[in-house]
Amino acid sequence: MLDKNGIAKRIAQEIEPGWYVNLGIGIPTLVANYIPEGMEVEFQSENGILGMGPFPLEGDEDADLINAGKQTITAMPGAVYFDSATSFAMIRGQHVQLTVLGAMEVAQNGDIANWKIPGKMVKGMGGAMDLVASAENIIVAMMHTNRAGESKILPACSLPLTGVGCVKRVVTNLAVLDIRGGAFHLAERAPGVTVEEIIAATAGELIIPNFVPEMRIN
Amino acid sequence: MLDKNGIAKRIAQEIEPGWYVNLGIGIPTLVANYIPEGMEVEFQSENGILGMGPFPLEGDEDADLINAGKQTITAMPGAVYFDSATSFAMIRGQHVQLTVLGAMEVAQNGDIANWKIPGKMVKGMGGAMDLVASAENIIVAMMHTNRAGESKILPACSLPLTGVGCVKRVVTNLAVLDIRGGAFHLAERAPGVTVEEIIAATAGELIIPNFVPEMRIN
Amino acid sequence: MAISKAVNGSSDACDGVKSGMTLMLGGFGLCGIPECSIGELVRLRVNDLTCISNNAGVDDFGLGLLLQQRQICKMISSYVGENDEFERQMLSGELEVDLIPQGSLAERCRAGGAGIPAFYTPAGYGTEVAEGKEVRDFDGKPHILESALTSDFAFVKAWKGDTAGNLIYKATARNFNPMMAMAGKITVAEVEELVPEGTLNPNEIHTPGIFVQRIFQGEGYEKRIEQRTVRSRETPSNA
Amino acid sequence: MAISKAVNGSSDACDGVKSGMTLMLGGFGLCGIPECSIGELVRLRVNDLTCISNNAGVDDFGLGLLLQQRQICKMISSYVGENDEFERQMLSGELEVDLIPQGSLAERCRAGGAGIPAFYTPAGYGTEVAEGKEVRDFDGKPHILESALTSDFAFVKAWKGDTAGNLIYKATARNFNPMMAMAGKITVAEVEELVPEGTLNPNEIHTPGIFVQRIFQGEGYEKRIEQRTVRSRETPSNA
Repeated sequence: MLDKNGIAKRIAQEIEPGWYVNLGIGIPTLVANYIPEGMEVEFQSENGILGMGPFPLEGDEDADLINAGKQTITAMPGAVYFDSATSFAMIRGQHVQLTVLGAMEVAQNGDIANWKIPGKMVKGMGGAMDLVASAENIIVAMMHTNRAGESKILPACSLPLTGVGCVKRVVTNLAVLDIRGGAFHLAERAPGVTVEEIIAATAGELIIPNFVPEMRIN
Repeated sequence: MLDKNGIAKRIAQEIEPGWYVNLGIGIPTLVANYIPEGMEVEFQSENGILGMGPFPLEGDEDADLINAGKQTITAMPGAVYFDSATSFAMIRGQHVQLTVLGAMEVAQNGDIANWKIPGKMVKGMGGAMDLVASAENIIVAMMHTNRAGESKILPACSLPLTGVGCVKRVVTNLAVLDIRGGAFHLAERAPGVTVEEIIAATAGELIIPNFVPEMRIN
Repeated sequence: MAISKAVNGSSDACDGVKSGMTLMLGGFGLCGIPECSIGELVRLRVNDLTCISNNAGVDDFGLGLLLQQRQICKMISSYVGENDEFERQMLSGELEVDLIPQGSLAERCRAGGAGIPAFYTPAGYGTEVAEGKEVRDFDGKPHILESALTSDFAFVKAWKGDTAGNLIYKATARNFNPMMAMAGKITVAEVEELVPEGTLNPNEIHTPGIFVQRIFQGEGYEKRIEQRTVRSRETPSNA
Repeated sequence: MAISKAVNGSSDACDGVKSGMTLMLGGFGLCGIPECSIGELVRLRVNDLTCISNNAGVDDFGLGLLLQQRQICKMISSYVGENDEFERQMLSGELEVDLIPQGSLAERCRAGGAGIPAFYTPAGYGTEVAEGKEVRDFDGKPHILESALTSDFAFVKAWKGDTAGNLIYKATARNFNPMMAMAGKITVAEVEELVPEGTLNPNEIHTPGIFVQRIFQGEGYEKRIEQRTVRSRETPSNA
């Protein structure tokens, strides 16, 4: 089973040289830590920076330089700042090659819900609706089940949607799942996790090939 | 009768402190020459400058600094450069208080034609259609008649329109005309010009008050 | 000569703000918010405000200060976490909230300033956000029609500004400020440093002065950090 | 690390340009035009091109060079005066011309780059430009629906650029370049000075490198002036 850093490590393997990548809040943010040194990749944060770098050294924090999670960050060489309209022009205009974001629920038709629990929690969608409606390549990073042990990999979302039919791949603590043809396809098992455990934790329709390889996490 | 500089001088009197003004090619460009020293007015040129200054001194021309008429210019203190989308955001968003432009024809309903003579001359509308569709306050600067002596102040435009019902005031070599209620209203005579001469040169419906003052041009 | 927009301070800058008005306020989280103008709005005790702002501050800073005083009746935002008082007022129905995708919010403000009454975007299609909105396919993909936003006043914060109203923002404190500056009927800019016209390089200005009606140099900026994340100086990291 | 977009020169930069393609070319008049890329397009002898450019150059410079060689079959522009060969080809029917209000042209390019398929504008209502287009009233004022423009290649010219593709334009040579950079499937930027990543101030960049696929340092810029207007050094003027 993977921890959050393990999920981030696995997702980092999906990233190709030359890609601009938008990382959401939470697990997705950790992905930046596992990009090989020297690989040409730039991270976009929708509040207005391309070329986001690591957290600043103690004492170097700048209140004017944050990411979309409101964390203090740094800028890499070649970075650029811009306004929110330009930022979403990049996103909506499909100039960003990969979006990684968290979710409360993912459905087998590719729907995603991650912004609202009616009557209980309403934080807002932030940039997530623009991201999922626009990106060609969306990976969801999340735990396979919620704290009550219920599956978040569902036949249909029960919560208000963030986007429809947009998620292509889900990486969880248990598995890599691809979404196509209205079903989840089990692509990889997390180290030490059995197919049976994944089946037990998955509520949506899950198609299992004859051989399910174990993830390779360095 | 006014010459082109006279028309520009008269229009300059219309400009109030604190206004941003867009001046078209030709006679309108001359208006900038007659703004009182120290008056807070800024000229916008739609190719991307606010705070346009006079022509450069000989030898100071910069190919990268021109106005919408492709003339070399200078920038005043407080000037700013921007792209064409931002420039027309200013215009369309009605942040510019006055537009002065030339015309081939003006009609008594406020229509204007200034971009095309079918089969003969097609230079294009440039920014004129955006300007006349957006501006609250449009003054046309032109000669009252064409080279053949025919009136350009008409019951209806014969040429393809640039904009509909948008012109509020026309300043010509002969007169100042206001447009309201579907007619031209004679507001001022050019120095030495009689009401009869203006009537003779005007094809559109012209309403003449009992007293028509002569323009005061300093 | 350039049109001077300089006023003495937040009090003059906020002259004319009335209860019931719609205000835009720049900033993302607490980054790039118009601290001094918000302070003045608290002092003015204006209420029934509709505030358009990406976020709603935290409980005791930013727009949270106006929420504490119950001065806001409606928020138009994209993300309002990090604020318990906000969540309480919203869930209890005291506060009306219109949540909008962040990119649509930015573009709607820009459209308001640019004289574009409406545009199509794919964001929000198939969700609550699309309810009651026109849907149209372009290239086989469904989009929804979103309308322009404008405001009676827009309050923005820049790093440097000149008396002609030209603004330069710093780093990610730019965020929503440029679009809101465009969309305010009266735009008030507060800056950390106000310089005479002609001091800023005209090639480096982010917001042209034409969009700004009043400008003043703010005082006592706190510039609070929401999530102070750092690397230890001892452990090297390639993160 | 940043993604390098640097290529050796105009030949590499134009690799893949084919006859029949749609191209965008930045510039206003002869100001800020991609001189080196235009030269390469002439050398490549590609034809049946649809060119989106505010103007069409003059007879012997800028896009006029492509018109001379009959490489262009269609122009999408706002103003095409100053070019006799252009007018001849247009009036004879050899060249198809789509004239668009300048603001609509700029906004349509931006929309193409920003993933906005269509928007409403008042420009052109009641004129030839509105023929065949949807008309809708907003706040009692009629607007027409305009669609986004994109291109196979966009050629832009900047003053300085870095290897990450970030661009800074100079003065009014900016004009259409930033929007066209956004709207090209492949955007080629030529710059007067190409510097290593990290050299430009990230706060002063006009076009973020994400919009640029290839960048090179141009050579032999002529930067021709269309209307050389000057004041005499002897006669003082307040003009």
